[in-house]
Amino acid sequence: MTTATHTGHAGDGNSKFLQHHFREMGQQFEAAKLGMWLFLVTEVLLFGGLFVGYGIMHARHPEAFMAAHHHLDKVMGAVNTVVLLISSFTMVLAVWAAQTSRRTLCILFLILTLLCAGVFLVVKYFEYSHKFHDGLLPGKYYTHQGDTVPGQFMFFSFYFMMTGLHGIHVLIGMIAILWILVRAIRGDFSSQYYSPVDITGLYWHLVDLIWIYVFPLMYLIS
Amino acid sequence: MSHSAEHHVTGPKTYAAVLGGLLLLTIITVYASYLDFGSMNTVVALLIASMKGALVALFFMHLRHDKFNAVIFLMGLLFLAIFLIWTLFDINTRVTVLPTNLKAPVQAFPGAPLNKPVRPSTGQPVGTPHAQ
Amino acid sequence: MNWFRDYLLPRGAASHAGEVDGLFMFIIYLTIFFFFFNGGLIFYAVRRWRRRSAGETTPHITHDTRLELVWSVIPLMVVMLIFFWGFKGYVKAWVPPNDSIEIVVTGKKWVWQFEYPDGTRTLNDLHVPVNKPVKLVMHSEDVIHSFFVPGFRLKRDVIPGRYTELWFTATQPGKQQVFCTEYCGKGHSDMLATIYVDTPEQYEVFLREGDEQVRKMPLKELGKLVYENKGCATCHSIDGTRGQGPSFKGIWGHTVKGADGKDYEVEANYIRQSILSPQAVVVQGFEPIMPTFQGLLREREIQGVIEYIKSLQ
Amino acid sequence: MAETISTHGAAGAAPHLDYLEDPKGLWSWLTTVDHKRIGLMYMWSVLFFFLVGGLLALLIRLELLTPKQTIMTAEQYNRLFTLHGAVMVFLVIIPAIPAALGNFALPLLLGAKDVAFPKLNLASLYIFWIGAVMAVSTLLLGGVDTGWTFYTPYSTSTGGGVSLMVLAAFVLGFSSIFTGVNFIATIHTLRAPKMGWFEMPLFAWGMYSTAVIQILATPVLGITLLLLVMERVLGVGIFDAQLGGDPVLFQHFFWFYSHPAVYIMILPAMAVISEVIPTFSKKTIFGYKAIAFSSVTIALLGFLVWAHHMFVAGMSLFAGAIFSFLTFFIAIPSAIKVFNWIATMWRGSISLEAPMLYAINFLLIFTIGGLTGLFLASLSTDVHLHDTYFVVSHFHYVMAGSNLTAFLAGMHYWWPKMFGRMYNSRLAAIGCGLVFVGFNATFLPQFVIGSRGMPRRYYNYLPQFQDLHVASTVGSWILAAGLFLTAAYLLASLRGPKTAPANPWGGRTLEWEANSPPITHNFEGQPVLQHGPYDYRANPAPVGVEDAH
Ligand code: HEA
Ligand code: HEA
Ligand code: HEC
Ligand code: CUA
Ligand SMILES: [Cu+2]
Repeated sequence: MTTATHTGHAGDGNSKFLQHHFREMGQQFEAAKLGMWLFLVTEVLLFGGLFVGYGIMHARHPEAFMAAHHHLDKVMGAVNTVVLLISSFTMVLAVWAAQTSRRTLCILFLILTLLCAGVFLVVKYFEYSHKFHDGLLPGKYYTHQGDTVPGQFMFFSFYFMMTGLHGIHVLIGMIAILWILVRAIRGDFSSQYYSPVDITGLYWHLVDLIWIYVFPLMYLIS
Repeated sequence: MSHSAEHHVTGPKTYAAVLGGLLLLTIITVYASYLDFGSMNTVVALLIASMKGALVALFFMHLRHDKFNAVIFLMGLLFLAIFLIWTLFDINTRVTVLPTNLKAPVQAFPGAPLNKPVRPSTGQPVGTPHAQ
Repeated sequence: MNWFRDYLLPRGAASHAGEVDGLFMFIIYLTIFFFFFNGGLIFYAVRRWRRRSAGETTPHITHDTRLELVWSVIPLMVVMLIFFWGFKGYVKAWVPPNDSIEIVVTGKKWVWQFEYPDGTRTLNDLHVPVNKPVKLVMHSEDVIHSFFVPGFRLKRDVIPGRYTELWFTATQPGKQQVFCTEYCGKGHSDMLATIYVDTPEQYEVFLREGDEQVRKMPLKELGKLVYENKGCATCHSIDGTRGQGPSFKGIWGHTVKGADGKDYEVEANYIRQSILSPQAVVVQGFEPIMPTFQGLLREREIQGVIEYIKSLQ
Repeated sequence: MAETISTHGAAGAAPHLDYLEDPKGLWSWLTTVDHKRIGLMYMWSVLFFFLVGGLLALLIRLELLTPKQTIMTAEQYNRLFTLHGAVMVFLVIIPAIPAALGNFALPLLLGAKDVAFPKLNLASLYIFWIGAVMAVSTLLLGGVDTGWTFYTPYSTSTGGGVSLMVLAAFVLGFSSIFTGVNFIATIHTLRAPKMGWFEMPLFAWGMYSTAVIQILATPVLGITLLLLVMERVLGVGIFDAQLGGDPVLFQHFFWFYSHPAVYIMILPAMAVISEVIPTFSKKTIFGYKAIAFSSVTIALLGFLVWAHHMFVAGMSLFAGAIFSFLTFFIAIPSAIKVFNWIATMWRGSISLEAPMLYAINFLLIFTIGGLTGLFLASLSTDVHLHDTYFVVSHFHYVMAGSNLTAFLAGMHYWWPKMFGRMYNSRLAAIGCGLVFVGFNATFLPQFVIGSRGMPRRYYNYLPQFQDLHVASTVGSWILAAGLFLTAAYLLASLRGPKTAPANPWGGRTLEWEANSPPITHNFEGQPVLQHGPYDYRANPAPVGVEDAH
């Protein structure tokens, strides 16, 4: 909407996506990217707080956390890790395709990324329903019977908070990718203008990056 | 800010190699979780995770060619580290005081199991059950 | 300038208070000095260089490294001085001597409970001997409270789940006010206690017979005081309305039905038993929630309660 | 006076309407992406909540007129000061200068047409409104009685709308983060051509440092508050001693944000003062680089010292010493700034217009407020003063006294630019005087109450404190009178004609090259810098205007 007022901008080799308050596309791209990175820093610190809490409580109740983590399914965790890594790969290829004006490839890779994200959530769904069934729930809803080491509920508090928050990020990422997909189909992107693909990619990689830490910390501690 | 003009375009081959590296590291970390490095277990796991993280950040997120944003990202990590280290600093140096006439320390805390050893750092019994 | 210190601070009554007061007064003077120094400079500048015509020009002075160093280094030295001074006072108040008397403090909404080495317990009144180190080992039963004695310049949080420690050597006989300084809800501002700093003789007597009040007061008044101060009033009314426990009005001499179905006459021994082992007889229709006051009330106080209940006809 | 190559309808060209009028209508305001309009809407919202918070404060003071009950019960009092603190911190002081004045002025000062992400900017405003509604609607759930610090385990065990209030603060955090992201990106990418980092007005340095804190600290507040809600809803146990958690851990989480947040409050204030003093001294700023770097230093150092709020929470001797030691270093950059400002006035041509009066007010009050921070940073004295009225007075001196006077200074400074109208400067001087007197009358006695030992958050107090409480309450009425007077003449000025010149104060920064009020896209063409921001040497060419197209 903001482009309408000063249509003159579009004339000088800059694309129609130049917003009125930028002088040229490079500047706009730079700003968008910087903005996204700043936002990613806030995400790192948001999750970071949870990691800090997890680390401190783990150090305080090592036996309980150790015992509790056996309830997690390493295989499912590993599968999800691989799925997310692959989705990151397809995402970066989508960016590459946009950078090199390969529209069809870009669309294809975006769809693949979405598929991977979907698989991730499905696996997560099975994991969750299994936990629900066993009463391995956070905090006061923990009803699992027959624990030998007390205090395991706290592990699951963190398990659900961390994977839950991560899951929400996956969902948001999927929405963003969907929107990029629509725009890619519309033919918005080219080597001249691809910053939305790029910054959505950044976001998606961060979601992957966080999982890279969640996986060993929750599934693999020993 | 004109250095933005040249965009480095990395090709699919590099990306595929990076993915290969990431998958390999995933296998290694799962494998390593079956080995016992004693107190170093978590360190090893985190080291491998950080290698993976670095691959993602440097290649997929193009930080290799983006010094400026790399600095910003590292700032985030730095301040997270400050948060963790400063907090641990207080928690780990807190002195434990117990009253000398404490008969059954564990009973001093409602909900604590009886006859369980007390963790000296917190005066808390080891592993507290959840309140039913 | 002692009057100024005495205006700002309560009289210091613990061994390390002087150190704290010295630093406090130093920073006060520092603050006053800089307020007038900066204020003076500003005032002077405004008077001297007030704009007189629109076209005035001013010199183009961008900076002066030497001057700027001066006003970085001077504050640096000042704050370092303050740091070490403050640290010194803090260390002094840190490690309790080995021969301190240990008293266990429990904070709960909204009372302070003290337990002496011999097992005596008091509520909201702490007796300590003068010139002897006293160590408080404190914990909370619910939320965080904080034990603050302005006269001693001391404060420490009282936390659920762990013990914290505080020690002092009182130097002046007399009373000290204790406040709760960590917000803990409705009764936060009424969570007060008094420290009685006793001479050695007074302290002896206290350990044996309880405090002044307990010894001298007429029984009935003592009973009323106990009723109001030791928490009876939270559950028992004196006007006949039913609270968490039965009202005291008019029960003397009557019979009550216990949960076991038997009848009991309310007389001195029954009341004593109700106070010391409340679960022995539970009045029908009430929950067995009354805590025992064993060790919390002295013999004379129990007699007082009995007299008081007797008077509530 | 700087001669402006201004924009006032250069010969012949159809004069552009100013941003207030173009386009008209409520809807155009609600959907605007113009940073000036968003800034104004933020400003009105902040002022509204300042009024709310201030009225609550007057009620607090009234209740404290006598010990025991004066006009309300203990429960009501506890809800009152919590709401006062939360409203003032989250709805007034954190957005006050960055989101309101900064949004309006920053792009103008940089010679930009807008902030980098205008839509994000609007989103931030809406998020602010949502958060504000949530915060205020806790009243319907019976209020919140935890204090603005939400310490566990009290906050996890008490009833009322704690979860909603906490979520409100969480939401408000996002609006703050968005502003921060926007400002950093704007300063990096949208400076006028030839404006190097050291040719930027100092206001931009202040905003930049503030934004760094907003980005690095606010997310931790977010996760803290989420953990608190989870603790309440699910009983996750991390802050609950009975379940093996650590209630004091919450304080680390909270202060990791909230200590840096106090610099979110003061850095923008310092940024405003750095603009006002050179303009009204008609002299270049003294020690530009020192002031710029000290802003950044304060922002970064601010992250290392948060545990000075926890000296008495069972911290070890060693940890206490380190945190105390680090805290003191923040005094140095602050001192540098104060003295550089005074040096700027030295040999200047000082004109005591309202903004300058407020700036002087700031200098005096901040000196007291900052120096009383030293009592609290020093270990042995903090043990005595922690959580007493001394702390209350300290933070009102820096938040209400310094930040809000700086906010008022900035408002008076840019008022003609915002609305194209001048206010009555005599009433402004009276208002400023009343605020100064009233403020000190309210809070000076509180230092004494505090050092004599009266704890804060006390509904009931010992009779010995009453005299000074009465003085403080009376002071708050004088303060209120000053502020109401200020509100009155400012509002009255809006009814007059738009006669303010483009550059009423003779400032040399770029915003004075735009019309008063500016046109929608700020400048006709792209201003290009030809001298530093505070260059008052005889008649330099101010700026050139390069028509970009
Ligand atoms: C705008 C907000 C703001 C600002 C700027 C500050 C600035 C400072 N604050 Fe303050 N503070 C608060 C807001 C703020 N504070 C709040 C809200 C609380 C309480 C929260 C709560 O519990 O609810 C608090 C509480 C608080 C505490 C905890 C007290 C306690 O609860 O026990 C401490 C302890 O160290 C402290 C210290 C400082 C210091 C050292 C500075 C320094 O930055 C000050 C530096 C400035 C100067 C030193 C003055 C200028 C210099 C000169 C004039 C030159 C001369 C100087 C020298 C010779 C040194 N503050
Ligand atoms: C920005 C922050 C800020 C501001 C400005 C104020 C302003 C004031 N505050 Fe407050 N206060 C806090 C932040 C702030 N406060 C915080 C964080 C707490 C701690 C809460 C807690 O313990 O949890 C607190 C606590 C607190 C207490 C302690 C309560 C207790 O511990 O029991 C007291 C007591 O006197 C008090 C008083 C006042 C007074 C008299 C003002 C006066 O300055 C108010 C004057 C304002 C007005 C009278 C309104 C007038 C406004 C207008 C007319 C509209 C404006 C329009 C224009 C000027 C154009 N405040
Ligand atoms: C937590 C609430 C509570 C407090 C505090 C409390 N009581 Fe009680 N009290 C009860 C309840 C409930 C009963 C009835 C059940 C029972 O007998 O145990 C009771 C019963 C009694 C009885 C027997 C009354 C009867 O009608 O037979 C006496 C006497 C008594 N309390 C005295 C005291 C005194 C004296 C104190 C204070 C020093 C006190 N109580 C404090 C709850 C309390
Ligand atoms: Cu107990 Cu406040
Ligand atoms: Cu602080």
